[in-house]
Amino acid sequence: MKRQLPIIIIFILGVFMVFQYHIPHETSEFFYEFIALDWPPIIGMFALTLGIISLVRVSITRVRQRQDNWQYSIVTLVALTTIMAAGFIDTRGADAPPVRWMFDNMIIPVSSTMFSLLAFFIASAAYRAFRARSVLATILLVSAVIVMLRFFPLGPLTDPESELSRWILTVPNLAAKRAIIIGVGLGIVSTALKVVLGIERSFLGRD
Amino acid sequence: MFVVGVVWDLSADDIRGRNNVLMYEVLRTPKMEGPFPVDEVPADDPSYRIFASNAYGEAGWRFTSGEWDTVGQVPSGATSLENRGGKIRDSRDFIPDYVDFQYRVIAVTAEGGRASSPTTPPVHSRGHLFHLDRILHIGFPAVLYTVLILGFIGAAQRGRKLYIRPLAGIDAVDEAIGRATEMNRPILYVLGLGAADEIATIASFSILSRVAKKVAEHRTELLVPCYDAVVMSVAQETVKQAYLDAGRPDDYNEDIVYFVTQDQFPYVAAVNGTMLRRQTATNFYLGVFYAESLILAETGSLAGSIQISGTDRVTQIPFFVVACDYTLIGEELYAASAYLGREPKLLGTLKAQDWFKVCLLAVLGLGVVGAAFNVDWILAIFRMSL
Amino acid sequence: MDWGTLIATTIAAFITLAIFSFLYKDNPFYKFAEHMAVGLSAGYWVLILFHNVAIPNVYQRLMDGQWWYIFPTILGALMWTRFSRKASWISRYPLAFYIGIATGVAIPLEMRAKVIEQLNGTVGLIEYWRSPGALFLTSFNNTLILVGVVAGLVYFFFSKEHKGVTGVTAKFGIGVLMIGFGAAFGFTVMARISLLIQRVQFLFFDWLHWY
Amino acid sequence: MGMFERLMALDRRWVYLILGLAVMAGVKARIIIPIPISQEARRIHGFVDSLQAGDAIHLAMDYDPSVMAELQPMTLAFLKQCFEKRIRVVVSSLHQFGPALAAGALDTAVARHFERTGERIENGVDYVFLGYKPYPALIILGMGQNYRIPFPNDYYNVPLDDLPMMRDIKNYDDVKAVINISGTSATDWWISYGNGRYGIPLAIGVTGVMATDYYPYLQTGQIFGILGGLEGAAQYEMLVNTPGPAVEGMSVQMIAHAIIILFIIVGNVAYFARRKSLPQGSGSV
Repeated sequence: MKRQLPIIIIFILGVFMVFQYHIPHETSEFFYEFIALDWPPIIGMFALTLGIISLVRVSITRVRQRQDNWQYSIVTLVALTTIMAAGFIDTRGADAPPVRWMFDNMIIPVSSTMFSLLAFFIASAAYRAFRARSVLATILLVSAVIVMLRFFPLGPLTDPESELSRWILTVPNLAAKRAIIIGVGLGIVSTALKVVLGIERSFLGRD
Repeated sequence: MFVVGVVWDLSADDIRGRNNVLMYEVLRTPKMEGPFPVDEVPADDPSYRIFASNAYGEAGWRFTSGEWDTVGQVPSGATSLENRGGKIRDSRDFIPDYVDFQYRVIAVTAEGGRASSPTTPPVHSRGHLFHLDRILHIGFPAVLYTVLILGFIGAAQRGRKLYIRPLAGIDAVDEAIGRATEMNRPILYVLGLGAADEIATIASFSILSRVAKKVAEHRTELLVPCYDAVVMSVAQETVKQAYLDAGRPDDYNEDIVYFVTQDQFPYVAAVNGTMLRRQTATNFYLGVFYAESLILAETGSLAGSIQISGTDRVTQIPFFVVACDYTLIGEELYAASAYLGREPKLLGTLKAQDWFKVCLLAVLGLGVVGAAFNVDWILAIFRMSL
Repeated sequence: MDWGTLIATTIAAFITLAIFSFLYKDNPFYKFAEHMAVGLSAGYWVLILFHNVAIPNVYQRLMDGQWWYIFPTILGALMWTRFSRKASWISRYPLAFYIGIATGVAIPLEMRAKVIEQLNGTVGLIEYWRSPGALFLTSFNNTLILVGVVAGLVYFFFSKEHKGVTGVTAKFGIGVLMIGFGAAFGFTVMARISLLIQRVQFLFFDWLHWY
Repeated sequence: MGMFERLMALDRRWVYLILGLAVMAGVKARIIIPIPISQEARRIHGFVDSLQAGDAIHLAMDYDPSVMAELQPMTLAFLKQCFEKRIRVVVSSLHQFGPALAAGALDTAVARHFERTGERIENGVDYVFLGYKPYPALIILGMGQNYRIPFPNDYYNVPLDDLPMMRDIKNYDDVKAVINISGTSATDWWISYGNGRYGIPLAIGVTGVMATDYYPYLQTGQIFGILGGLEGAAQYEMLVNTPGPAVEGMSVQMIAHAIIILFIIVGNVAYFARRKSLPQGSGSV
């Protein structure tokens, strides 16, 4: 009941969905359309609230126990309540003007700037860490520099028609990525198969 | 559901030749117009037919042979289109049973030129229970793969020895631990930003177990800063067990594995601080990594540590390769953990994957022969409409 | 420019600079901006889930008399048993429902897109040889791709030691992989710089109006 | 300490400063450099260009603010092309922080179109914004059966059946193609699930980090075009004749790339010079 039944449910649904792909019958289409594709977003909505609830719980604990940097957890909680209040007062929800305002002027600057820090980190790493320390690292660096040179009008080397960087992208890069994609694909399928067959069950938690 | 796969060869001017094909249009005859309400269908016109059933409602449709319906357009480079339809009588995508359809494909060029293919032989529409092409091309390989996985996991569980080749990064582990002992400096092990149920993290746990055991034997200091609370508790168990196995349970203390914070950049800042202050001799980065891979590897290389990294996030591999001494690329991370941990599930999967790849290579070889020498029956295998 | 916009862009600019200050070192401004963003985005997510899922997909459907939507709702609500130590096993049911469907659809479709189609495409490369008007250079490149794919697959082959023919092939394979990683690296540089350019464009043009 | 040691020991903040100043100077200078257009971008543009007014296309905007710098210019250039050709657009956003960005991009594109031509583009007639639902993979499959399964209402909570534009749009069969602009693995799902199960023609606009990974799908025909990062955005801006932030950014990219290549070279020269000067086998480099 605690463990066996969920695994049986996964098995039945998983096998059904695999067969459904191969047997396009009306009845199987009906189940596919009106249950398999219709219900999960609703379950997802509840599942996703878990993360938010635990964020609130962690923040509150931090403030209560006066852990390191507990003051910042207050900032998190205040921000959370403010935007939720703004969104729930207005019937437009996430599209309410104050919510859009906070999104445009507070969420966007933080997340886009946070990622732009990486420009500095990559420059610093280029200077201090990217070394041709082995044959493989050298191949990688040479290929990277050629690709980076595509911005410069350096004659035949970077000419758009016979560009060397384009050759790298569409020949060796394609081959490399295809080998990786096939591996990733087999990995995804094998994990999914193990889940459906009940071999892999760590996601159900321990007990 | 009605599905007709229309498959064609690329136009001589698509991608090659003058390279000016913009798209392909797929046409179908007889042209179907409708749906009309049943009482509006003229009784004396034979081109109209009424379809009715209890389950799907009723409607009238007009069929004009010799005229064409456009069933779809696809961009240049494509060589197939699925003409899909349903059995609901009054829906625009209705396709009745027992009608002969013919198709033709038109290549449209940038200059507005239209070149038509010959018309196909008629296709008879009829309900099928099985999608045969899918069963052959997808169902069959999937079943084969399942059998391989089950077989090898079973074999591994029964204790059969399954060979996995040694990996360079793994051989370096012992050496790197030895070096730290000599220099009397600590070892840093970073499990990455993944949750405890991600495969890369699980693989990292079994490598950590091996590293911790060696460390305990050498009596070197180990540091494991964690990003996720669940990962931390699993890592604690792993390290504790490893110290026990090494026969030095007294050397274990709760501060070896510790929680830092669950914010990406502050976490990295803290780990960087540890590297520089403690002058770690060896750094392991094994697990799921995102943008922080670069910052960690750079700082470690600055501090002069030996670095062993591995992740299945392909985008981060270049940074590890150029800044670390050894890198486990993608699946190598899983292989490394199977190699060290001998966990049947992982080992069996890896083996099955290898053998399935052998099958793929064999099929590929067959295809290449077929394509090179124009062997029709082989090429027919590769012409599929899924 | 009106006052409202000025205040808004000034706040955004202040936050931008606060994050940039992390480059010098970790500091309270950075921490403040970061924690604020965590709270705001979590709240925004709640609003999106409530107004874009709970209302249209659940509440309105139930109100319209589509009573059967009570089943997924109950199933979903069982997720919340996670917070009780005793009843948390109940949350496995909705999880099992979702995982069963998601993995079930994944098996054939991933097999198709990532394995079978890739194999098919590789054979297609060789078919090009015989097509009318085939260019020598393209044929050559296509053959190179085929060899690269095979070598790459051999490199990720764990059942055989990299010695002899396997060793040579695997060496070639890792070389091809490295060229691919190099290309990714080059593009990553562009990606990261792009983000910085946009922030500087924001500070100069939108905030300071310094064209 | 020799020159190379001093070079190696340079504080990272100097490197940050050099890059920062270079990018600032580049942005300020606003130089426009010629941009060669790749085949992958031309094919997307050509395909959309060959559609008739009134045809529909699906634009999937699956990205969040952290990568908007690269992707928002693509979206705007693409929307401009569609609005000008009077192609109807179905917009979805399967990233939880995407809807506000998508709504913002639509508002901007509509306003710009009005400024340029005086024509009004109307929500519900010329475009529809569906919004967000969790579990992107299953949503992509759901929309392939019927847009109304996952999205009974649009983002503004109007039932889809009440929108004039959706009257003749049931599922992917009624749109000519899906253009996925994404900074996440949503692209993989569009390929495996959208193209894989429903055979919908698919083109992608992705971040520079992701761009190189999708070339194999281009060769198999699973996708028919790629726009990679800011470069792809700049190419599309050129194709629709509205040079914008992406085109301006390309000259800055050139400067920044020169600096980074220089950093790599100097760093490696210093590394090898120092390694030579150290006794063999000391290994602590």
